[in-house]
Amino acid sequence: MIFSSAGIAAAAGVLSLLCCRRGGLAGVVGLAGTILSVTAGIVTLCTSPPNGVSLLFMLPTLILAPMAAIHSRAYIKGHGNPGIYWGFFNLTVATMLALPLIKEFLPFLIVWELMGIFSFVLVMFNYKADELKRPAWIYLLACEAGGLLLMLFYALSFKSGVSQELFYAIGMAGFGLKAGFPLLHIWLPEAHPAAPAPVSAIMSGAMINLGLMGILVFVFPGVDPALCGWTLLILGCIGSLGGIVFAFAQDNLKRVLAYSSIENIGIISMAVGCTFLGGAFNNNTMIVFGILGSVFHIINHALLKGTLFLGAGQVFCATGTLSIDKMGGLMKRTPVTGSCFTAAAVGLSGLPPFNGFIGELMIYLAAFSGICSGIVQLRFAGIAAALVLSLTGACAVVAFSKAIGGTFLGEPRKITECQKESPWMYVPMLCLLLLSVIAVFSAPFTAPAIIKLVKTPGLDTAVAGAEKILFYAASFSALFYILCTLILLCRRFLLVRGAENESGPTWDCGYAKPSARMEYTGSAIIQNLADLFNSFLQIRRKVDEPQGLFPSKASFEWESPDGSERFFWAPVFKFAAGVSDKVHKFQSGYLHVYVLIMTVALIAMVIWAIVS
Amino acid sequence: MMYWLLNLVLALLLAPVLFGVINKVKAFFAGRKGPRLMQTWYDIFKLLRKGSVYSTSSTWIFKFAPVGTLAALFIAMLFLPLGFCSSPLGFQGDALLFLYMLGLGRILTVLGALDTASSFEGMGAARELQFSVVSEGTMLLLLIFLAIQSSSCELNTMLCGRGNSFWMSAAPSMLLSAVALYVVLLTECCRVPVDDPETHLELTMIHEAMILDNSGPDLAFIHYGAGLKLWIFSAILTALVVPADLLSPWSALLVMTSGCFLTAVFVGITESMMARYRFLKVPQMLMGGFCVEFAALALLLISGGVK
Amino acid sequence: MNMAIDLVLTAFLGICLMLSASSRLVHCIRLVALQGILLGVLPLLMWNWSKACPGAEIWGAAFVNIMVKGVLLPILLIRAMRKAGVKRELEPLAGYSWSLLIVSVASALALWLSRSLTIPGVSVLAIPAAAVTVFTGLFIIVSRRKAITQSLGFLAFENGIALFGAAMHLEYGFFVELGILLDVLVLVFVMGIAVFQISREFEHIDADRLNLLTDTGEVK
Amino acid sequence: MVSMLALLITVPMLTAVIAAVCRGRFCRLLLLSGSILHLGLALYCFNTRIDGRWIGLTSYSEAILLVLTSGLYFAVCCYCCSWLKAEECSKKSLWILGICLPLFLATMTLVILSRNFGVMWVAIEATTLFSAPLILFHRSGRALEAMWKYLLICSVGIGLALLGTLFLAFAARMGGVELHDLRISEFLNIKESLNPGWFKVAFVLALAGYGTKMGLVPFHTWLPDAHSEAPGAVSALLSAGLLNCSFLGVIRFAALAPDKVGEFCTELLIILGVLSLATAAFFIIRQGDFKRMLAYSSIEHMGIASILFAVCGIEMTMIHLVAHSAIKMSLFLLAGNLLLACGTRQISRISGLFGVMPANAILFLAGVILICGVPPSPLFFTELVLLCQAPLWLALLMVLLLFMVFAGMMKNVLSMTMGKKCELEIHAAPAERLIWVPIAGLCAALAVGIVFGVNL
Repeated sequence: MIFSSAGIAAAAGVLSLLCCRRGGLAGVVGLAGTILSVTAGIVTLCTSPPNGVSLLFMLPTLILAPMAAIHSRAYIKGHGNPGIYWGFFNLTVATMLALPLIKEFLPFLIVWELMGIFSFVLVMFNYKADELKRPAWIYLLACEAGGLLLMLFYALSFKSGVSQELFYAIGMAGFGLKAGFPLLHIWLPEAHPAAPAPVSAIMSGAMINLGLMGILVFVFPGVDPALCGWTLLILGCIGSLGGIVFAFAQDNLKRVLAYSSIENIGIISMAVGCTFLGGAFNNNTMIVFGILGSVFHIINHALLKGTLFLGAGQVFCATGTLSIDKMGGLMKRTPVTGSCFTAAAVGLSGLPPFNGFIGELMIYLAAFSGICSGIVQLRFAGIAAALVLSLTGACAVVAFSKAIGGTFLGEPRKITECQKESPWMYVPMLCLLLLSVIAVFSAPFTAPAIIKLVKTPGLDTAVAGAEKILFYAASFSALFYILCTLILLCRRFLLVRGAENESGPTWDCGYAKPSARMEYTGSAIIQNLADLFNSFLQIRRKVDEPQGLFPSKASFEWESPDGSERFFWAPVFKFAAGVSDKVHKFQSGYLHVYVLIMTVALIAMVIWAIVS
Repeated sequence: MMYWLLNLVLALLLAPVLFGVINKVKAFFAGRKGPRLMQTWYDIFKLLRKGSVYSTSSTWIFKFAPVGTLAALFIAMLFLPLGFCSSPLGFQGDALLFLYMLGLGRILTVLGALDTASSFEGMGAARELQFSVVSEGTMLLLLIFLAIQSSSCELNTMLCGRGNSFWMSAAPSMLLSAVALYVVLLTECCRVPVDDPETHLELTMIHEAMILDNSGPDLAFIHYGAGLKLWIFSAILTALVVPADLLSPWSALLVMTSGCFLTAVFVGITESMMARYRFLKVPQMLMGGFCVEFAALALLLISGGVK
Repeated sequence: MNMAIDLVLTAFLGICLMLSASSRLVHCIRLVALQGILLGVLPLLMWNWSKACPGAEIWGAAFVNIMVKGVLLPILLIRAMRKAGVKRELEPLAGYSWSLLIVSVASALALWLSRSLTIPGVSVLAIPAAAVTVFTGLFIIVSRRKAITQSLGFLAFENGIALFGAAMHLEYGFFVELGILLDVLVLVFVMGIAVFQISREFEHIDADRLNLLTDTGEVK
Repeated sequence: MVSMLALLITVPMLTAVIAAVCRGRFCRLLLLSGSILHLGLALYCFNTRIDGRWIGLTSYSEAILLVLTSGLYFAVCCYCCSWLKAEECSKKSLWILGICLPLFLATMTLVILSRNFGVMWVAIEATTLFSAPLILFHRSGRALEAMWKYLLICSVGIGLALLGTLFLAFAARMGGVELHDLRISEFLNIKESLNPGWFKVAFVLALAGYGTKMGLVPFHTWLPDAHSEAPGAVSALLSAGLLNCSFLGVIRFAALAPDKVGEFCTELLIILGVLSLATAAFFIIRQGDFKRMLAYSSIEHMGIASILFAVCGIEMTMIHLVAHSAIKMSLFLLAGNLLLACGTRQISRISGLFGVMPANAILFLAGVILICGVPPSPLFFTELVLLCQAPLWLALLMVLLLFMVFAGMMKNVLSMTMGKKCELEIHAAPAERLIWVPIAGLCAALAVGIVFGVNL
């Protein structure tokens, strides 16, 4: 019964693969398959909830899969072969639904690598573009490297005399590759812009958490909690700060969202780190707040990031580009998408009225209970967590205001014509937003259920406290909505008696005819902050100043490629290529050299045989 | 509870008057008579009666931004222990809700500014975002400082529940965090060293630039919001500095309001004595505020002035 | 009787030296043929006539050996040489004086190494002679330029191995011996065809100029 | 029953003779009928266990190899039927193909069935001889060069194997046992009394000899040239069939190792295996020609097979060889299709195959993913078992090398299949019809993988 949802999804996948000749049928089968499998999943969860952490990690997939399916019905029109898309879409969803339910490691590893392969096919769906080769390759390498490390992790459990740290490090690296830990995240900003928007919505909303789930279920049981807590905390801090700083420096809308996924997974691992640290020093409030923080943040991130990526998909379909500096003024042409995108972005940067804040509040409280606990280790962890969380929150505000300002607000810059938004695309966004609003108000009631799920004893007092806090937070969000409507109403009816509002061009301090080129682009908004962080960002600028009295042309281009890829991975791969070039010299084509090598090797082996 | 409500009403009424006080102080230093104390109220009433002009390139965000900012600031107001009596609405963790409400107000203003597609508003928004990163960090360090002192996360206990002994036990760190809070106040309320409210040269504006295109009731809401924000920060400053456990409710009310007006006077003095910082020096000042607060925290931890 | 065996073994050593020194191809082919004949004769010499005269199998093996290695292979090689129009190995990679020096040093080394290795019933010269012949075969493949000389080198290498078998008095069945000889024959036949086609395709049969297939990146 | 086995060898020889007589007219028909007959016979005597003087079938692994080789041959013949129609080739080369392919099969069967070291040596030498002309199918200068190198290096290598066999006989004599002919079963029962010193030298020479045919690194230099110049069908047979038979030679020699020497043999096998894995990895990374890339992947998998044999024993190696042969055969056939369609082997000049010939491109990508040991393929399980039982340093090194191989191959395959259509004019129609045999190969490999995975 448990694997029914995964089974249905897989069957639907295979079915739509078979009828990939007739696109329409494949689309219907695929969509129906996803929705059927998700309902089956929800039914199984309600009737016989599997215990432990896995239930939680199924939730994001169950939420996002149908939404992405509805969105992709309109998204892939005219892109590629719908049969293949729907087939592998359902197969990926099937693997993601099955993974949390598998307990032993070997089947888990097999389904894990299958998930990598199926999602790889989705990532390279519009294979026609030449620049898609590199992201697809990098994504496949990340999946395979993760798989190999996990194979090694499985193998190490059989070997005796293996140090605990090595065993732990390889497990962390294997799952960290999928979860996007600091140095292992380079595939995320490459794969997400390349993949179709609904796929990248599922990948960043649900698939990344499975990496973290893998760590919790398979790597941590044997290791002492303080070590796990500290590693996750430090990785989380570096990941979130690094992720968000790179996020606001990107020009491609989906790269901004990809880096913000890295930041959010950093925050989630910080929360889990606080939980383990709390557990190590048995500080109950920290455990409860840590658990609630990570659970809420996972769900909220899935909801809000899903909306953002679907919004980005709609923007791509409407304008054909994702470069923030080229777009603008989309709020007027695609109002619903624009508003949903803005709401979700505000929510994801942790600001109150939306559910993003609930998660962040819980993590802050976990940090603060660490600070107030008086244990030196916990205090420093709490200070670090709180400080990093606030800095990332502020930078997230910068990144998302750039994304919203650049794409949706103001006048359209280079891209002037844009298609109408199709209901298939913005209806899922509205549902996800609705769910996130419901999440805010349902938080106090779901909190005790979540804590009961984790089944650690003696947390009930702290849970009561948490419930009260959540109730307050939800009520103040409601208060914000009420106040806004109140002010709007009174402005609408009480104040304005007879004075009508006219409209005219923006008063630009006397400029007669302001044009779109005078507008502040996305990269201009963050230029000050980018200079502040330049030693970390290392932005690559290409400037040719205007020469001569009457300069004919001048251009300024800048891009901020991924730091760890430029300074760590690229040199490693270059070194390997260098070595292989030298090794290639041996196959020089001369028969004499070959026979000489053979005789020398033979003599060496004979001498070794005689000697040993 | 009753006294807190009284304080709240008082705050809502007197908030715009703070600007009047600042202008009066500046005028006094410049040998001028200066505008009336209630000038801001008159402006607000004038604006409320006017119709507003909306630019063709702006959307619903531009219309919603002032309203949202005002609502956010009002909610932020509710958690403060105005008049040194703890606010009934306070809960464990409201300090963070307070901090993030300010953040919400900031992002709504920024989005409203970007919506008008004007280069000056974009410039103001960009600068505002840059300063907000560092000032939010400093504010959080301050909250951590207070949390360590009062070992709780509720604004009421943090500000008022620390008892009188904290000045004796942690005087240097208290002083440092007051200075840091003052720097944050100057940045958040856009006073002189960071941004000059009276300037007419758009290139140098930050906060004023963001509200260039607002008119009518929106502008009124914004001015009133700015007043509220100034009142909030001065209230926190006074609560931080003044150990007011032994005061009776009425004297506490008096001390709080005079404290706020005193801060306004102090801001006026700094404005008349200092010119605006060069644009590149502002981040250094902010970083300075951040480090001061960090030093205060470190001092507190090392000196062990902790319960 | 072992005096005759030692004579044959020293003849083998001599042939190796001559092989490494001669530049004319026909001369080399005759030397390899001589090696083949000696190989055929050796088992007969090894047989202690006093006990019993050897069975039909031994005679058959010796006869086939001589016929194939002594007669058939040289004919094939000479025909291939004529078709390819090659008379002598002009400038080999290692130079004749150098190759002579290397082979003699190798034989001295082999003799010195194997003096400690006394095996009952086998003359002391057997192992070094086989080793030197094998080494010379490999050396010719490595150091000569023409394709035909390389196949000659291979034949010498093959004779070295056969010599080891014969000298150690290991018999491994008549059919297997026949199979080996058949293989070598067909191999030389195919090599002959290959040399002919190389000469037709490339107008030269220098093995070192046959280096189109490389991995070094630049496409020839 | 020995007559049944003898039939297995004589049937292909018969077809060769008939093909020679009728000078390549109904060559396709002959090939197909011979292969069907041979497959039937192989399946018939799958579980007969008989140990004749010259030929016999004693162990389960040899039976598997027999059925694998003959199944492979049958698949290649089906492919040839439709491929020869598409490929315009001269009458003469068709004639040579008709003769040499069945003979090649006959000699490979003889290698598997032989119970005598001498007979095995003769058979392996004969495989070299009969496969050499097959490489010359395209009559180009490069094919000629590949054939010459193939002939010379393999013959020198096989000569060493003969020397090794003689040393083995000598080791038996030094151990005090007088043997008249080199029967394997006799050697097995006098295994303990072999003189260890001489046996080590014999094993080294045999490993060098059969390692040359198998493609272990210092002796592998002929393999990339021969496999990339030969036509698709022949290189499939070479890579999937011949390498396994030569590995069988090494296995039979290693089976004789007395325990004192056993540790030395496994050490030598592991070193050569790791060496070939590493060299193949570095050669695959910057490879410009997709057929050479597949050849190096064969070298890599033979390296893994030898490590597997040294560490885990014969069953794992057999599964690895079966899986590798099935997948490599379909990959080489697909590579043949690509060469037929695009006319060039340069990876840099080919791109956008998904658009032009989707079936071949998808199968090629799937094949390469399977050969790199990703779960559905059985290679994943064998590599996993190897990692579990190998020492730590070997496991770490293997994971790094496997990742390098995966990175190199995927970069090449993705640059060929994805992107816009390249400027080469690609006539894809004939190639698209030739995909049924590769599909069968891949499905067989997947079936093996799933069956093996379930009961692991």
